[in-house]
Amino acid sequence: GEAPEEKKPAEAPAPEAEAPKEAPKAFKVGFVYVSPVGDAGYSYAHDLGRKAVAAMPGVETKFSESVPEGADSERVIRNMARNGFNMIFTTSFGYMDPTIKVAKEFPDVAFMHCSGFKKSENVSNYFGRIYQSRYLTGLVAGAMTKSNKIGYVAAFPIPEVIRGINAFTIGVREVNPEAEVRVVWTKTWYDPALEKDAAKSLLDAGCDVITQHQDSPAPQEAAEEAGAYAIGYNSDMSSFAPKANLTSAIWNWGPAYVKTVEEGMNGAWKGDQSMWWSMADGVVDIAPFGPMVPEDVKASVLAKKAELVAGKDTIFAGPVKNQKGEVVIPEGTTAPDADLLGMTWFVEGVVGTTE
Amino acid sequence: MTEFLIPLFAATVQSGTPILYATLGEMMTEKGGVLNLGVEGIMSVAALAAFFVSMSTGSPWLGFLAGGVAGTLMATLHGFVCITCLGNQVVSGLALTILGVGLTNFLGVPYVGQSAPGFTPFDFPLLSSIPYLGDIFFKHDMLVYISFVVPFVFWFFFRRTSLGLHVTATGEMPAAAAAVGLKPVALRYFAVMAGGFLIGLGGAYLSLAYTHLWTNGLSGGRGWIAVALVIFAFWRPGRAVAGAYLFGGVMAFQLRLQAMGTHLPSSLLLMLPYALTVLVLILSAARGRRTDAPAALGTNIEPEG
Amino acid sequence: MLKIRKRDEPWKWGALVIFLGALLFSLGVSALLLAGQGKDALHGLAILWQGSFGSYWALEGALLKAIPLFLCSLGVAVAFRMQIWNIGAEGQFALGAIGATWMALSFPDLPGAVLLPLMFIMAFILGGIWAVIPAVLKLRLRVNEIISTLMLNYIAIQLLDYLVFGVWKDPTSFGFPMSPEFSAGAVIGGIGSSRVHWGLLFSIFAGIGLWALMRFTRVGFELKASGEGARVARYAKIRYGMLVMFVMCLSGGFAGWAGCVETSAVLNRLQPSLMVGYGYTAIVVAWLARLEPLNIAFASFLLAALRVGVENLQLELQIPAAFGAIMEGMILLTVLAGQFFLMYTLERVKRKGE
Amino acid sequence: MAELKFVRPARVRLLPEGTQPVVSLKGVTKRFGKVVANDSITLDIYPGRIKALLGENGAGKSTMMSMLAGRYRPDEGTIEVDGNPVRFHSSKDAIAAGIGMVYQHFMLVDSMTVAENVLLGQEGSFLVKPAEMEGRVGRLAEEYGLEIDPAARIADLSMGERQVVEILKLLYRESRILIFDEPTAVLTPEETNKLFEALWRMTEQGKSIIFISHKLEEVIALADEISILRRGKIEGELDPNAIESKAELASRMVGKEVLLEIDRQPAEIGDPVLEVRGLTGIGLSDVSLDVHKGEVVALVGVAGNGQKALVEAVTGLVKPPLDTVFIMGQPWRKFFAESTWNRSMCYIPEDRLGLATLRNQNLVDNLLLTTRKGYTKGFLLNKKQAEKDTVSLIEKFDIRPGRIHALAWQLSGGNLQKAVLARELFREPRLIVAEQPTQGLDVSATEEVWNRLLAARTMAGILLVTGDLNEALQLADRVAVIYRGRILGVIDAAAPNALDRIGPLMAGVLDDIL
Ligand SMILES: Nc1ncnc2c1ncn2[C@@H]1O[C@H](COP(=O)(O)OP(=O)(O)OP(=O)(O)O)[C@@H](O)[C@H]1O
Ligand SMILES: Nc1ncnc2c1ncn2[C@@H]1O[C@H](COP(=O)(O)OP(=O)(O)OP(=O)(O)O)[C@@H](O)[C@H]1O
Ligand SMILES: [Mg+2]
Ligand SMILES: [Mg+2]
Repeated sequence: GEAPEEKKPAEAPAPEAEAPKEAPKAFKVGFVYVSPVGDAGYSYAHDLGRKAVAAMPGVETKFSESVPEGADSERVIRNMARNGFNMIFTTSFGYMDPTIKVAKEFPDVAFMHCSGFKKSENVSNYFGRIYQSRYLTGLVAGAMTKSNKIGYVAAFPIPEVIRGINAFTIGVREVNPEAEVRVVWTKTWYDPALEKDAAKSLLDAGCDVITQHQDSPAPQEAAEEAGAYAIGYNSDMSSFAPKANLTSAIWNWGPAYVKTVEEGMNGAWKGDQSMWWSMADGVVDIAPFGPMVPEDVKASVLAKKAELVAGKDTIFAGPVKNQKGEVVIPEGTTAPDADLLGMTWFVEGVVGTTE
Repeated sequence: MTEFLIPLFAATVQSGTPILYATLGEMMTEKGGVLNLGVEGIMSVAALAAFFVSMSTGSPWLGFLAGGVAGTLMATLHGFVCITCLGNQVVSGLALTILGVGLTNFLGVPYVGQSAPGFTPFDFPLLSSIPYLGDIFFKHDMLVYISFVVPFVFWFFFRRTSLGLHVTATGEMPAAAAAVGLKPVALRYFAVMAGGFLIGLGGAYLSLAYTHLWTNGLSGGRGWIAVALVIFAFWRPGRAVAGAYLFGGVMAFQLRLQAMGTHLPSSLLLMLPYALTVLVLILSAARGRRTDAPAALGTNIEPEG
Repeated sequence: MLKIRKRDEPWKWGALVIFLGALLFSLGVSALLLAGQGKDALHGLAILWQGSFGSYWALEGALLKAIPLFLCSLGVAVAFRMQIWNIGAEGQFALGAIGATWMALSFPDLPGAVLLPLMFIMAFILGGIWAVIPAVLKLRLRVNEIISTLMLNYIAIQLLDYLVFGVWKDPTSFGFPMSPEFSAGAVIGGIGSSRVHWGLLFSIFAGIGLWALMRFTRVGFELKASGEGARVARYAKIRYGMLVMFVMCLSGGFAGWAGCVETSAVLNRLQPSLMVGYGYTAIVVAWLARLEPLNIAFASFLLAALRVGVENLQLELQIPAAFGAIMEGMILLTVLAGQFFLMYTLERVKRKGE
Repeated sequence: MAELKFVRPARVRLLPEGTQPVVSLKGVTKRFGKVVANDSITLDIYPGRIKALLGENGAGKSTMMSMLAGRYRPDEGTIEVDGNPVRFHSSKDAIAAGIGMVYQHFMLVDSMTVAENVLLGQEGSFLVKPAEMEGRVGRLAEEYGLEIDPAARIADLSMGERQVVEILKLLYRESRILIFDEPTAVLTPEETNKLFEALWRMTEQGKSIIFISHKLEEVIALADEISILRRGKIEGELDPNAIESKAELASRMVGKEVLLEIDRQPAEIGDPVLEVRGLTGIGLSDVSLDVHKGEVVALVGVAGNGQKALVEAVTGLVKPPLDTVFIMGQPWRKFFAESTWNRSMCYIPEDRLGLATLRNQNLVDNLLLTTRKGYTKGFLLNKKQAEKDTVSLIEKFDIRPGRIHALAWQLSGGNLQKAVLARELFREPRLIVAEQPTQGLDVSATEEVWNRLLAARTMAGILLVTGDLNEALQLADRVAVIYRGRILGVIDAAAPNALDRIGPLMAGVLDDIL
């Protein structure tokens, strides 16, 4: 609904036959979202990236929102490919198989799949190392907690979420080895009331900092009402809980999307790649700190951030122990990306189960 | 133990409240003989209407009312299709859910993330200082307190007012109501609209008290639970309270169990509220015999010559 | 003055006329909504048509989407015929998918000719069991089936989650919740070079089978008779309890088959995104089609086509996805309201002495 | 043969010259689609008198009265109350005009109490108090000498009690014109007598009564004037004093000669087809009863004394204790386990539309309901053959309308009963259990049903459960009287004092104890 009006020719795709005669054809980029863009969450963050792309000259963008993963997404993606889109971003994990399938039928179209692990001739996958932001927010949380209990309202027990919880916990324990992170799974991406309840249950259990992985700002609100602190996700959530919000782990897809589309336009785009963009690429970040965060905390977190921006990522550097206290990442090694991508265990300091 | 239980029960009351409003609303509708499966859609639209009015007028009370009115309007649509046009009640309700959720997502986009004045918890004078009970029941927002009264009003309405008797008669045997000069069609509209109002209040609770922010998908399946709980409650308000709190309580309980650090898989925990609802139903159905379903529930009134 | 009069016989072409009228009405309102959004309404409708029926691709997409809807609706309809309110097709669908996956993962090396039947059988059994539970609860403990089937839906989805997040998680999926990809023998292939798979043929046969069962067999008759109530059934010495179990099993089995077809032919593995609400939509389809198998085929295709068309509309005009839901809701409500004219007419009455 | 008599308190009152009618129908016509249910009816109702309305099934009696009661609106013609034309838009208007009706099928809300039903729509205030309502209704009942517990739920009441509730509804509304549509069809003789007394009391207070019944002796005993309706038209008004016999009344009603005497030749008695031996439990105590091929055994008693339980046990709806019921010589369990569709037992229940037939299905499906096993080949059902048989049964039993695709609910009561009978006799039963087989049927239909049942004796034994003693005496060889779950006596119907002995037994009075 809020999408800016696109340039007019977008309305009706010109039949292939007439195309060469007309003005240089725009480079068409399609985006497929799993939820409505209006949700201020995950898809919204991608759509901000799309808008940055739409502002490029000679580029035309379109999106489909609320596309269920599975069979429906396959049809939507294929429909885009058939309608002459040059590059298609499929932004949810469940689009992985459909993207690969459709890509096989349309070798001339460039596909970018987000958050999965498969790739092919004309499919590259990408994601952002949001865990870096999580780690930084963990540093903040660890410094701010007094009860040494921090609540994490978690969505689904998938590696992406687990990795975030682990990085966050590592951050917390780095500044506060006594603190623990309690996890409540809601098995939802978006159910504000339930997520608020989950946050409350954590607050009742004694947590005084709440963070979350869902799109809704409801947990922030719960923290605000309880006089506790909160750390947001996806975008800067401070407006929802001005007194509680310490900072947020945020996505910033614009720069990377613009760069990728540029590559696509000048023929430099390559398939079969895996990109895991980091803070150095500007894709992930943390939002400005709330006023309650002391200067020294800010300073030390920003120092860590500077390291990350410079490309120095030692978050999962050994020794890292699991919940049972067994060393999983030995001293002197850093977990390879493949391990991080498939992470299904919690680090020490997390209270909860990955099942 | 009380550290765990009191917040749990307090949370139970809160998460049970929207379900309670909706359950009573659906019960009101069904007492008049009309099945309304559109609760989910009505709640969504009402939540948006409540939010919008509260935001634009600055008055949460007006918002609350607007939620009820929006619920009434949606329910009236259902009434028109089923009562006047004799359409199938099941399909009409399902269609209403599709329409309602669609409308909400469509119209609500501009307000996502905005906040509106809502209701906040306060300690109810005197009562909140009762040990235990005060903490459980009397440290909530105004809408929760109102929800304590509604079941009594509901019960009183059906037992102690003539209009309540008329609605009951319409739900049981419209022909009998017509034979004594009542207007079953009008009474059914009344039940559907009044029920819609209550369901709408449940929706308003979500956007004005549960959260103060607008986001899509607020009803999150609670409408369906309400439909199920009416059957669970055997069409009696007392049992509706029990059902709504049971469901809300188990939901709150499993979240708390996780927060305490249990090792049970979350899938199994999330099954709990649903499994327990069936279990309690089995236990109570095995004992009681009367179910009190309105005899004419789901059947339309055919016009006579 | 106008008077409502019941028709002596239902209006013969009424259903069609009303359906078209309702469609026209809803399209009109949708066009207004589009215009309200600042879009070219007529162009929008053209795109909708194009996306629903206007091309081979569109028809193919609609057909594919109609298959699970059709099977689920058949299942729902057979239970509704007997006035057993099974609204648990969603859960039974999930159990069918689980059953199929179970076989596919247990015997990956079997050839398709053996494995696929196994999968279908297990899908039917598990879907059936999931539906027989409420039947038993209803018969033995008088638990209302609406509530038990509804609750079992939620439980089924959690069960599916539990499996794909746990024991069946693909070790190569980097921890993502999905089963390993099925072996070639467990996948229902496409018909020729098209994307329409053999599940279509299976559905057609299943539909014909059910239609024949309801129409030509004694069980079909007993089912219809029992639909008038358990008392009549007892009077006629129909074994009501057995029949309820049989019907629920059949009902759940069909939904289970839908789950099997969808997992095997479309996803090629079990994953949570399988659940998109076909079981609920099936209730609407079944009722709209008045529980008749042939009508169900049409209704599922039309609804699927509408949904596919709306996707096209959304992409071309960049309108919110919710627009489709609004259209669907409106069409359903107007069709329903129009049913009035199937059974009744308005006639002008002249009164003497007026 | 013994005839039932109603003791009439006063002679027929003559209508004083110049009395104005309270209600008049002037040229009233009502159509349902193509059916003309009422065809320019003109009729006057006078105060303080009982008018009986007679007519065959489907003649249009209920329709006419429903218009008076405001339920239907006339297509043509006018209704005048006290000489003023009125138009009723709903029952409310009719009630306001002082017209009240007790419908053929009671219009009571089962889940509500007597008081709530009586006061429904007349509570008087928005707030109601159950105790106060019950008090009001209790006083009203007392005033008219009617016995009822105002706090009882309708669902727990007998038919007679429900009738009382309906009457109280009218009395409470101070109706001047009370319409009773076949009020006695579901009543026992005792309850009927009570009803008549109440009706006479009401006329004494100046109320007008319209009384519809198919039982001619009741009409003769009760009415001050009689109107006959045939095919929607008023055929004539009769003076009850001038009526010589029931037969005359019947022939005026039907429009042709009616015998009213059924010719009951004794049939050859064969082997026992039903033996009940010391059945105890399910509400019965030590019930023993035999029915042989070729005989009719009537089971009579005031409703609610165990007839239902016995019938359900015999017909397989309820499981009786072991070794108490034998059908065609076989123990119950064995019989029902091996029971075939034909040459077996058949049951003609009281509830024709709800139990014996499929309300929304056509005649073919209704034939198949109990005969389906006879049309089964493998899994398949031979519908073609069933259709053929339906056609011939329709012809043989003269069931109207004569279309096989007519739905059960569209049939009139008499035709529906004929259809049930046709189907059940088609099964060539060896044992027939017939429950109130002529309830609500007009004289000619009743006669036909009786004849069919008697004819069936050549192949079967018949257990006839009835509340109508006249019917029992007309058909039965032996009459068993049931009281509080016990059979108090079995009386030979041909015995001269049969009727005098049955009455006391029904009330639980045993001769031999006396
Ligand atoms: N919110 C509530 N909390 C606690 N008790 C309640 C609540 N609402 C109603 N009740 C109690 O429940 C009773 C109503 O319950 P129920 O629905 O079983 O009544 P009923 O069956 O309609 O009436 P009756 O008991 O007369 O048959 C009331 O007596 C009231 O005291
Ligand atoms: N609601 C209706 N719709 C269509 N036809 C009707 C309706 N009610 C009655 N009829 C028809 O009108 C005619 C008169 O019916 P009515 O019920 O008045 O007869 P009746 O004299 O009361 O018969 P009975 O003695 O069997 O009660 C019948 O042919 C009947 O089939
Ligand atoms: Mg009670
Ligand atoms: Mg009648």
